[in-house]
Order: sequence, then C-alpha cells, then structure tokens
Amino acid sequence: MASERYSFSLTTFSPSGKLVQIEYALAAVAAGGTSVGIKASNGVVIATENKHKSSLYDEHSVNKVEMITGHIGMVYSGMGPDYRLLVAQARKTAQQYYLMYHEPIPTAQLVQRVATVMQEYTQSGGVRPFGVSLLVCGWDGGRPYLFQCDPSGAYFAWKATAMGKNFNNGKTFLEKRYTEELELDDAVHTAILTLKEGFEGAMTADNIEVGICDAAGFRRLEPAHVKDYLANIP
Amino acid sequence: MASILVPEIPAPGFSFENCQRNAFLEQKGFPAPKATKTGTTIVGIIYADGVILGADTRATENTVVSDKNCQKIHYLAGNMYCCGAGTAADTEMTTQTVASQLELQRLHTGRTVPVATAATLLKRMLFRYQGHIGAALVLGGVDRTGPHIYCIYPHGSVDKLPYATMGSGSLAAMAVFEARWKPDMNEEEGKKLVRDAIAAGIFNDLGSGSNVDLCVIRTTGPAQYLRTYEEANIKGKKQGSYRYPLGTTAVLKQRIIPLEVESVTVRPVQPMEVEASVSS
Amino acid sequence: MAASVVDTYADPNMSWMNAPHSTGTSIMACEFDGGVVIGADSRTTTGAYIANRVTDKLTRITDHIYCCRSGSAADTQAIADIVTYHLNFHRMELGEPPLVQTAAAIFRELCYNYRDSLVAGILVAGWDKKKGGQIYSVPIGGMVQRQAVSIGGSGSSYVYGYVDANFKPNMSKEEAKKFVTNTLTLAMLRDGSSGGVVRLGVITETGVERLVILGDQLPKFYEG
Amino acid sequence: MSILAYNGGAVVAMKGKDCVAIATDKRYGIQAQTISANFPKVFQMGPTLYVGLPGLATDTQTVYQRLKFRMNLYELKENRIMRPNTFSAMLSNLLYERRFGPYFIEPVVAGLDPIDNKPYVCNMDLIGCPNEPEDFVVSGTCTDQLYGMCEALWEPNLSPDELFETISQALVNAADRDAISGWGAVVYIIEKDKITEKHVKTRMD
Repeated sequence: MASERYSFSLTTFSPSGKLVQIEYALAAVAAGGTSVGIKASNGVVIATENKHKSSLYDEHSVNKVEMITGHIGMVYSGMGPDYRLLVAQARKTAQQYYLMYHEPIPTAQLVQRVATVMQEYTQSGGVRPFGVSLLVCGWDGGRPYLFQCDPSGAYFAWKATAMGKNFNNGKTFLEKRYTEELELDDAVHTAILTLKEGFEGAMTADNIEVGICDAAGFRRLEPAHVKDYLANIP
Repeated sequence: MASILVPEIPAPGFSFENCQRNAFLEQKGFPAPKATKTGTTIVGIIYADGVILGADTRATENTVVSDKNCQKIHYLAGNMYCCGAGTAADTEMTTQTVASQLELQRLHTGRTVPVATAATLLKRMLFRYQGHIGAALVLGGVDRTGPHIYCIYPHGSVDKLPYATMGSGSLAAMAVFEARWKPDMNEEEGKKLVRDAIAAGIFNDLGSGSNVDLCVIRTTGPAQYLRTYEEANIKGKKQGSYRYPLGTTAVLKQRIIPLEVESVTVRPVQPMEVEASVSS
Repeated sequence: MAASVVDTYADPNMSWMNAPHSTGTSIMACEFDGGVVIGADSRTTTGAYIANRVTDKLTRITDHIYCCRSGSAADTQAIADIVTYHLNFHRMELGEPPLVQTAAAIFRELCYNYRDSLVAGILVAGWDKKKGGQIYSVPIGGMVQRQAVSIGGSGSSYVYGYVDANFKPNMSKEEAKKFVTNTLTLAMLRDGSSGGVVRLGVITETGVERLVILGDQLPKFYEG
Repeated sequence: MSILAYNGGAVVAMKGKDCVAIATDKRYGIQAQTISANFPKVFQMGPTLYVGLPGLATDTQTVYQRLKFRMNLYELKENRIMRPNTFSAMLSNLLYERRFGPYFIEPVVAGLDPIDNKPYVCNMDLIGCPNEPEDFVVSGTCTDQLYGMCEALWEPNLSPDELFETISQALVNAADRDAISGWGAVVYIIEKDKITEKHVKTRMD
C-alpha cells in the first residue's frame, strides 16, 4: 500500500473527530439486504435475503452465503463486489493458517485477520473502505461462534444479531426471541422469522439464503431444505 | 531490515539467507548433509471404476531406515490423491501447497476440480524450480471426464498413462504391471495387482520396505484410503525383555517441576468500542 | 526425450539432478502435396530405463499446427504449453487461425532467449491458408529454418542419407506417410534410445488425422 | 565430515504410558576438542512440550530463538498453549523455508498434548520432513547406536520410572560408542502433573 508517493488516504478525520468515509460505508451497509445470525446451543445459523429486482433473474447462480473453510461460513450486508474480495482473502488466510500449523484456523483468528484487512482499507492511500459488514459463523473447540465485522475493522462476538436494512427492528425482534437453550433447528426458524420482519413481498426459498454450521461443519442449505422451514412459518 | 534485536516476521517463500554460509562451509570441506529420501515404490493404475494408488512405507537416510511406516500417499482433494517419491520433505510440502490451491479453486468455482488442474499446478511448480525440488509423483484421481493417472517428474515433465510406477522400486513394480495389467479390471483384481506391484518393490528393492498402503478412488462415491492395507513384514514377537530394574541408572541430581492444573482458557474476543459503528 | 526420474538405492544422491538430458528420440516432418506429415517414435528414457513406451511426442498447438518434441521432456512440454497459450490469445485477437510461421517465431523466441537453460529441438509443422503445408525446424540454440523435409532427435543421424535419397517434392499423401514411416523405422532400428511404436499425424486444410503404427506392423528392413 | 557432526551431541525421545521422555547428552565440542560439558540442546517450549535441536551448535541456538519468537507470537495472538503437533508443523515450515540453504540441525519434539494428554514424539530431517512414530525417535551423531539400543530396549506402555531407565540406558550406552557425544546427560520425564529432570552419571571421556 501507499507505494505511490502522493497517494493519501481518503479516510481522514473531520474536525469533530469523525471518519465520515466510514460512516458513509456504514450507510451503504444499512441500505443493503438484511442478514441475520443466531448462535444456538448445538450450532450457528446465518441467513440473508437475496431479492432480485426482476423475475428474469436466474436465482441460485450467485450466492451471498459462502463457505470459507470446512467449519467457517460467511454472509454480508452491503456491496456484493466488495464482499467477493473479502471472501477470497478469508479463504486464502484460512489455507495459509492450515499449511503453517496443520490445524483448522479458529474462527476468532480468521475474523481478526479479515478485520485487519478491512482496517487497512481505512488507513491506506488510493483505496476506500469496504462497503460491507460481514457475519462470520464457525464451529471450533466444540462450540459455535458468531462474529460481525464492520467496514472500520471493528469486530464483535454475538449471540444473535441482524445487519443491513431494518437491522434495528431485527435486533429488537431477536432480543425478544433469543434464549440460551435454543436448538439449531429453532435457530434457523427464528432467523427466517427475523428476516420476515420488514421483508417486502412474499418470502420464498428463492429469495433467501441460509447457511448453518455445527460439529459436522458449514453448509449452505439447499432451496428445497429452506422450503421445508418456510412451510412451518405462518 | 528490521532491528537487530527483533527477528523479522517471516516473509512468504523460500529464504536463501544461509546459502552463502553453507557454500563457504562446503568449500571448507563440510558438504551439506543429505535430506531424508523415500527410496520408495509408488504406483497407480486405472481400473474399471476408477483408479487405485499404492505405496510402500519406508523412508531412508542413506542406508538407515528413518521411518518404518511413513505415509507416501498424500491427500490433494476429495477426488484425487498423489503418491510421492524422492526427497521426503519436498513431496510432503509440494503436495500440501497444491492441495491448498486446489481447495481454493474448489471453493471459488463451486465444483469438483479436474485432475488435469492438479497435474498442471504440480508440473508448473516443479518446472519453475528446475528439478531442485526433488519430487517424483504419481497423481491419480477421477473427475467428470473419468479416471486419470499422471506421472510427474522432478523437472516438471508429465506422462499420462493407464498404469504408472515411480521410485527406486519402479522397475520391480513395472515388471508386475507389464505382465498382468489389462484394461477394465474389477476392483478386486486391481487391488491385488497393485498390492503385488508394491510387494515386488518391498521385497526386491532395498530402498522400499515395510507395509503396503492403498488408495481406491472410484468414479462413484468417495475415495477410500486403505492405510496399512497389508503388513508385508511383521516384526517377530520379542520373546524376552531387556527391561532394566529400577535404580540401574545412576542419577547425579534431580529436579521435579510440578505442573499446576493447566486449563486452557479460550477467552472470547470482546467487542471493541468504536465510535462509528452500526451496533453502538 | 529425457524425463529424469527415480533414485536408485545404489545411488541415493540426487541422480535425476545430475542425469544428462538425453535426446533419445526420432522425429520427422515432411511436406507433401496439400499438407505435411509428422511422425515420431514413442520412447521416453531415463538413463537406460524406458520411463514411457507409448509417449506422444506430437503435441497439438492449434488445430492446424503441431510440434514434434525432442530434448528434455520437461522443457519441451513447458515451451509447447506457453506457445499454445500465446497462439490461442493471438487467434482470438486475429479472428482467424494463426500462421505456422507465427508459431515457429514464438518457439524460436523462447528457445533463443532461454538457450542457456533449455534442451529442446523442435519441429513446428502445420498448414495455413497463406503458404499451405510448412515445416520449421527450431534446433537447440534457437535458430529457425523452413525446410521441405526435416528430421530431429538422436535417431536422425542414422537416416540423413535415406531422407536425402528418397525425398521428392510434391509427393502424394500416401507416399509421404510411407516415407515418414520408413525413415522412422530405420532410425528406431539403429538408435537405442528410440523405439516403440510410430506415431503419425497428417495435417491438411481439413485439420489433423492421427495414426499409430504398432511395432508388429512396421515395415521390415534388413536386420542381418 | 558432515557438518552435523562438527559439534557432536545426541538426543532421543520415547513414548511411555501417559508420559514421554526426552534425553540429551551435555557435550559441546569443536570436532575432537571438548569445550563444555554443560551445553543445552533440549529446550522447554511449553508446560509439557520440549524440543531437542542437535546438530551445528550455532544453528541450535538460532533455531531455538526463531522458534521461541514464532511460538510467542502464536500464543499471544491466539491466547492458548501450542499443541505438540502444531509446534511440529510450525517447526517443519521454519526449516523448509530454508530448503535451499538449510539450518544444520535435525530436531526432536516430545510432549504431552495439553488437550487430551496424549504422548507425542516427532523427529525431522534438516529440511523439515516430519516423522511421527508410535515408539521413539533419535537424532544426533550416534543415531546408528541409538536406533540399535532403542529397537532392543523399548516396549509399549512403560511407566514413567521404567521409561526413565530405558531411555537413560539407551542414551548412555549409545553415547559411550560415540567419541563426540556424552560428557553427562539430562533426562526429562514429562507427565501431565509434573516434569522430572534427572542428570545422569556418565563416563567423562
């Protein structure tokens, strides 16, 4: 970074001590599709809406929920193109860690390293901050993990959270519904219900995506599987 | 250049820092020692429903057997494995690096990676190092175009064959294949043939020994790694014991370091306070 | 063709690193009326061991351009891969099949620039709209020369006389195939590092036609 | 002469029942001339993790420092103790980075896994090819003798005390037939609740 001599960072402090570029980035996140993550006792779920503007769109060709490594998955709210770069970087980080230590990267380590990349983009020349917040779910050491990663490079561990459009309503909803004893199946159900809060139009297996992670690893649910969950929702 | 007091965080790739010193030592009559080699018999065949790979399990340092049961069939991806002969560390590291690249490729494309991709990655890497990475490989796997066996030499040349052998025992193993391999063998015939080829290496080549490892990769369904498929050489049972009575060894002084109950605490990462945050 | 291989127990050092890149090969290309015939033996050796007895030394570059490889297997495969890449790219920009002389020029460029680290003797042969069937020889060192008929590899030295005595311009396809088969058979008989089957390729306007002549179907010559 | 035998020295590690042991001689010399009879070649890297780095003494110390650096970085970053197999992987990578200009040491790793208390031993060649057997590993200038001793003496499921006798006798008798190893020996018996360090009496010639 900053190899060019006169490339200054766009992210500079305002007189009041704010980094407005980061706030604008958060605005981009808040305008993006809603994402939800919930930690259950025996796993963790991430879910997001993947709505398409036109009925001509070929669904399930581009995914928002992505696997990073066997036991870690990721989803985002905000700008899709920015997300792809972070996914590629996260996967590479996970592989490098595995080559070095011959053990799968702990979720917290992966999150920290991805967050470091996001932070670099707030302080380097010739770049802008990422327009995405990430939800990273993982399973290691016999327990589930759920993290959120913001454009500033800040990251948070959650029991349950929502990001993107209407995230405040989603979080309020989760605060009411969340219990520590939640099972993974119920958590998937709750995640979909949370997405439904403020979902415009009809929710189908073609316009939401769900990923789950437990002792067996991470996987994205097939539309048919999502459909079964949707059938149980009033 | 970092501070003299603080070592640098390693840069990726090879380091040639010690080369000058080692060249100097060599000039002074201290040649660099030889690394562990896997004398080795490794083979692979195509049969009716996929491929079968085989390997012996002996590693040698000159004439000393340095590992009696080493793994020479390396994982590359769910649909392919790779046998390695030559410098043991090179085969190990080369296959690991390529396995990582293949996994990234699989996640990126969302489909099973073709065997040809692995062959290309391996040969490019070996060609780049002009034979200095001493890995001789038999790559086997299946993809949507069927089963494949590739022979990859340390200089980076590739042969695509229906049956292949490598390593110091390759002549013995090839003799078995040339006599008995035929197209479309069934799995039992195939496993028997590969076992016999490896056994030929184990018993006729001094650089190969110990056990037979097999790996069956079927076009249908997952790969089956048969570690120690057959113990070709069983060590005789020790009839007596050379156990020394307690107190045989004279101890000058002793120190006992007690260990407190060591519990590994994983501290969850605390949320950081950042002003401009969506969740503040 | 050299593919270095395998350490033996007697020589636990890096034998393949010191093994000379032998050029044990017989390759040939011959113009005829309407195209070119290319041919090669099928033996790959490592020292005295035949590492591959069914090698295909005729490598596709484009639909109408092939090369015959001799020298180090690793080097010639790598060069062929790179030329293939460049010509695919060139084809897309050009919108029509590349010329044989373009392929030969790229081979020459690589073989010349890296002449100190490569052991590669290559015959580039093919057909294009501009000049029809053509053969370019790119020997070790990286020069290029168009020839009506060309032979290469260690086996070639035994059959120069045969080629000079029997080549005729504007042969028919069948004559040319027979000529190449005979030449390679003679070379394989005399050269210990050549052998196996004869692989042929006939490149004309319509593309390539591949043939294999197995050991027991090769023409018979004096073997007294 | 091999550069690995320039300073002399030998290390051996063995698995027992719920315990491991690692033993080393104490000599440091320059070819035939003995300089010190108290030169550490085995280092404690964790509560139940030891590494032995026999070979060229200058590299013993350099590799130890670089290992400690990387390990500290890992433990600070991840807030947890490094497991023996993780340590081996890291060491293997450190050595392989210098594939074309190696450190002249052949390491031995011995430890108990902090999570399941499983015994672990491992040795490597100088460019980091790991070997993780079920019984014992040896390294240094008298490996031929050590292999012979260990193949004869080692038995499965030795108790800590029995393991001490076995490993000590293996090392002491092997080093007696090596002119550039010996001059005292140290044995570490690693159990899940304690480590016993014993200095063994040997010939001093």
